[in-house]
Amino acid sequence: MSFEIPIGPQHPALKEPISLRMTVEGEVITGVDIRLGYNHRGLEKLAEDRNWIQNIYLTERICGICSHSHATCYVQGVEKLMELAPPRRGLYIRYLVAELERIHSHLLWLGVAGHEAGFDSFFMYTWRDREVVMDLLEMISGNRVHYAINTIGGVRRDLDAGQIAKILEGIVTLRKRSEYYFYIGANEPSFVARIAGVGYLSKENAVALCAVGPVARASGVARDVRKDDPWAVYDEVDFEVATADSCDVLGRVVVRVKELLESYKICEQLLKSLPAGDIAVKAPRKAKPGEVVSRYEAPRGENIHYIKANGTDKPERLKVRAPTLANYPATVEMLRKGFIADIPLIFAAIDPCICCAERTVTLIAAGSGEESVVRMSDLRRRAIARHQNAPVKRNAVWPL
Amino acid sequence: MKIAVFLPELLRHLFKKPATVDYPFKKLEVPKDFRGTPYLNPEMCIVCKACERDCPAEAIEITSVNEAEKRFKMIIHNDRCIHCAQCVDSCPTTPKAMLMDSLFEIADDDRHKMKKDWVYVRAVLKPKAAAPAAAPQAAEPKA
Amino acid sequence: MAALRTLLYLVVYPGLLFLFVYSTFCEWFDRKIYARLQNRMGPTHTGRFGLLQPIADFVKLLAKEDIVPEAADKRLFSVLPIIGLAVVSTAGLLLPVWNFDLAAPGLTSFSGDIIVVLYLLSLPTLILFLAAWSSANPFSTIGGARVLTMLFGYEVPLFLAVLGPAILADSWRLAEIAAFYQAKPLLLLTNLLGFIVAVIAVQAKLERTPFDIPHAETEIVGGTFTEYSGKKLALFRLTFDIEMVVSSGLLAAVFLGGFPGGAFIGFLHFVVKTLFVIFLLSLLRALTSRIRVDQVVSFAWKFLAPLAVLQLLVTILLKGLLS
Amino acid sequence: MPDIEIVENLKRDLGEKAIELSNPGVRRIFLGVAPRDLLPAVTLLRDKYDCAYLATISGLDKGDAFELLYHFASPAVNINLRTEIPKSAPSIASICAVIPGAVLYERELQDMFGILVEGLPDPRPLVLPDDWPAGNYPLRKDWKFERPQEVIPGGKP
Repeated sequence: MSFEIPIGPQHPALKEPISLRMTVEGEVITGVDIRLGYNHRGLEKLAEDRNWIQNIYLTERICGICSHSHATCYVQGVEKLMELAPPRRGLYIRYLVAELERIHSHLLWLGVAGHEAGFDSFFMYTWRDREVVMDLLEMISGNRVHYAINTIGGVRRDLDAGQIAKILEGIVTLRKRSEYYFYIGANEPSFVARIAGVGYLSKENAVALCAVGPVARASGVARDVRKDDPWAVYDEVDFEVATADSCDVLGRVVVRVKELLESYKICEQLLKSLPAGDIAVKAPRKAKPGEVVSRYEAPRGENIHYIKANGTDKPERLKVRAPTLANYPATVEMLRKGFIADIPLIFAAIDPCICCAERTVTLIAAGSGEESVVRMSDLRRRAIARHQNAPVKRNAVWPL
Repeated sequence: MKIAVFLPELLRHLFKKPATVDYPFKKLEVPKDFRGTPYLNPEMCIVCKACERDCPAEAIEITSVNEAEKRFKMIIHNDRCIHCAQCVDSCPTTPKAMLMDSLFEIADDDRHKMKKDWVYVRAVLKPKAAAPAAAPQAAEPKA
Repeated sequence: MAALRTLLYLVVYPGLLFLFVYSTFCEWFDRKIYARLQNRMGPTHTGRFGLLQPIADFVKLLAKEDIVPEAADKRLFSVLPIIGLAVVSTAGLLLPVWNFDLAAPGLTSFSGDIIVVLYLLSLPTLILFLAAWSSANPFSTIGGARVLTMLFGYEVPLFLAVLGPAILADSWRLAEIAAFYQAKPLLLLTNLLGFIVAVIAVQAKLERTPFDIPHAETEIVGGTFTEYSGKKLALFRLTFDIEMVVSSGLLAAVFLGGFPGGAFIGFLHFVVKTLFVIFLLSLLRALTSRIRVDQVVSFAWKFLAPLAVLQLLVTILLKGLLS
Repeated sequence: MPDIEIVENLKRDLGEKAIELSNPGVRRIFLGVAPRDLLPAVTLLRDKYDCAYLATISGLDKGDAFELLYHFASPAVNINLRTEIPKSAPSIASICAVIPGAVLYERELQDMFGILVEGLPDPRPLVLPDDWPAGNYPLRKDWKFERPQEVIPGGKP
């Protein structure tokens, strides 16, 4: 018996709205269809009528988990456009926060993977220890989620000796715990039974479907912008690109944990050789006409921003490509021939950040606070109009 | 393959104190430079409107109440504020006219109650050296 | 007078009211242990130590809107939760902790009652399947199919494991089995393997991690319960709580030497032993991640069933030695 | 391979086809081709320059024309392939046959700019709502969003 089950737009396995239509034959998936567009905020259009400073915070809000990655990607592009050279200390702090963010994102992901597999104890423990890095980030930047530490030309907050000591101390704890979770994740039989061999993505497919980040690296494609295109501090620190050859969810767990350990290494190196000096230079309000492509290795994969300036204090065009969007074609491939029970795990294994991937359509061009209000009234108006124009069809087919 | 690898860790925690905090009955301290809610120190504001221009959420609104008296009104829409503290960074005076406190429990069931406004006379700052003691007579704060 | 006593027996003790109170307490215990194992607090604020939290949850669900889907088989959909509750409560009456007389088999303690308890504990699974099927929802349908698939996995090992001690005691009556082991407590140790198999099988029967496959929320939303809400969901949850009490009571009676010492001491034995079994169940829940339904069946037949057969073999050999 | 060498190679391989070839930053190469040369150029990049990874496609409304930027990346360099199509006849060939992973970006282009991507295996709308009015393409510069009056729920003005 073949029938369709909807995973999303609202589903307990999804933390954000996306629609996956699964055609299943018993427990086996035979067809997958992805539908986006439930979480669009029109950021690219909105960015065109915000000035360079405001856009830092706008890009930061593309994502809640890798907020720093988008802001950094944007800021380093704008710095190139404005021909600014941020001070070394500022850069070190910026990429220190970036690596701390990678740590928090990967720990979060470990917990989510545990939760999707029904391994709630693992979830609770990883998230408990993630609090350590969240507290560090809060101490450095003043906020747990949207750090807002970037500014054009450097960073906004300096580190003092006490903070550096606290960070180093936190990293020691975290490293011990991460190694322990690696041991658990690779040895707990019921967990391994769920993730080994699940969501297979061959190396050829990973290349052809342009997969990025840990998904590509778990398939043996050593694609990491920090190594391929080293910028700022990444050619001064010593780290390795974590890869795995198992091409399954287990491989993605392994890659992420290895990356955690590499990140601890990078953080320690950055802190040890933290140069003295200023943390920021003053930025002009306007940028000369020009274009720049800015790349950044976010926790989920490569982030790419294309920024074009036209000489005013606002960008002509800001194109954002978040890593999750690049991984969708690969996800469809991975889900095929899997079990229903594997859907949440495979989907979670790309570490989906749906609000990252969907940012383009403009329904509302308003400040963040107004959006919900406008959207509510707008939706209500449209719902009424739609109801009047078209009577609701019973058993209507999904309109695609 | 081992069996029950998580067991020692779980049993170890059975009689330990929980890691979670009994919020809202007990509260954690926020760090020193926590970005809470913005507020205005009207004695220092020179109405340059840098904060209004740079606010990403358009949460700051400065209007003129009385042109002749140089009386202005600032409204901070806390319902829109995204707590980025860019207004503090943009503020050109020393000490800053825009500041952040450490309040984080500012939720309300009415958006109107989340607005804060100040009516004040524009501060006239002396040259930079004397800035800290600037123009106390000009201020007339009103919450 | 006899009628009144029967009524009290059915409604108050050890009938519905007692089972309700004790099963909510057991749910609290399970939740608290589970939380503490995970370094959390668990229920804290409703009643002392959050003891009233399960009751509060129950009352909350009772007050919620009760929706019957249009496409569902309405009569079946509505009546199944009540049948489920009735079935497990009936099974609760058969436990040899109350109102039994070793010498004279009565209404609730008779030769063969162990089979009846096992049968009554199997029924909720079928009721769950019917409930899922009658809700006409793709998630429920998948959940229902999983319920039945799992039933084929764990039912045989459970029966084999529970019947082993009965063979050794040479009786099909729970009270007599318990009395046999109270007389020879050392023999309990020979059933250790069967006890482990039975605990795992009961975990599967109660659909708790690693066997919470029929209602795995990250896969198929609510699974069997997707369309249930309000009172009906409350009754189903109560059914599962009571099933947990009854099956841990059954395990305690068969494997842990029953509940000796008259009404009061026996009751204490009952509480301590069921809580011990529930603690093991909680530990198992915290220890594992959910496995796939095909893995359940293969695990049950590759490991549980052979182990149960091994236990049976040991029991039979032992019986030959003893006689 | 240093940037200069890649630029030289590209110049030799593409010859006349390369309208624009610049190297504004470290590991950044901008390459312009005419729309009809797009597919051969993409194939060349994939096969000879190890650029099987398409990061994204950026569209840009330049008033009377659309500029499309195909951001490729190899382990050594980031090549941005630029092509321009007139706004009056916005249509471009799909590169999905060469790079299967391009499908989502091309669908996004269709939604956002109203560019017809020919030969797309799956041309359904990707991100816009189902009842989005036809002929509205949000990222075109002439598409303006009228910001509605803020209304706070709760009755007060």
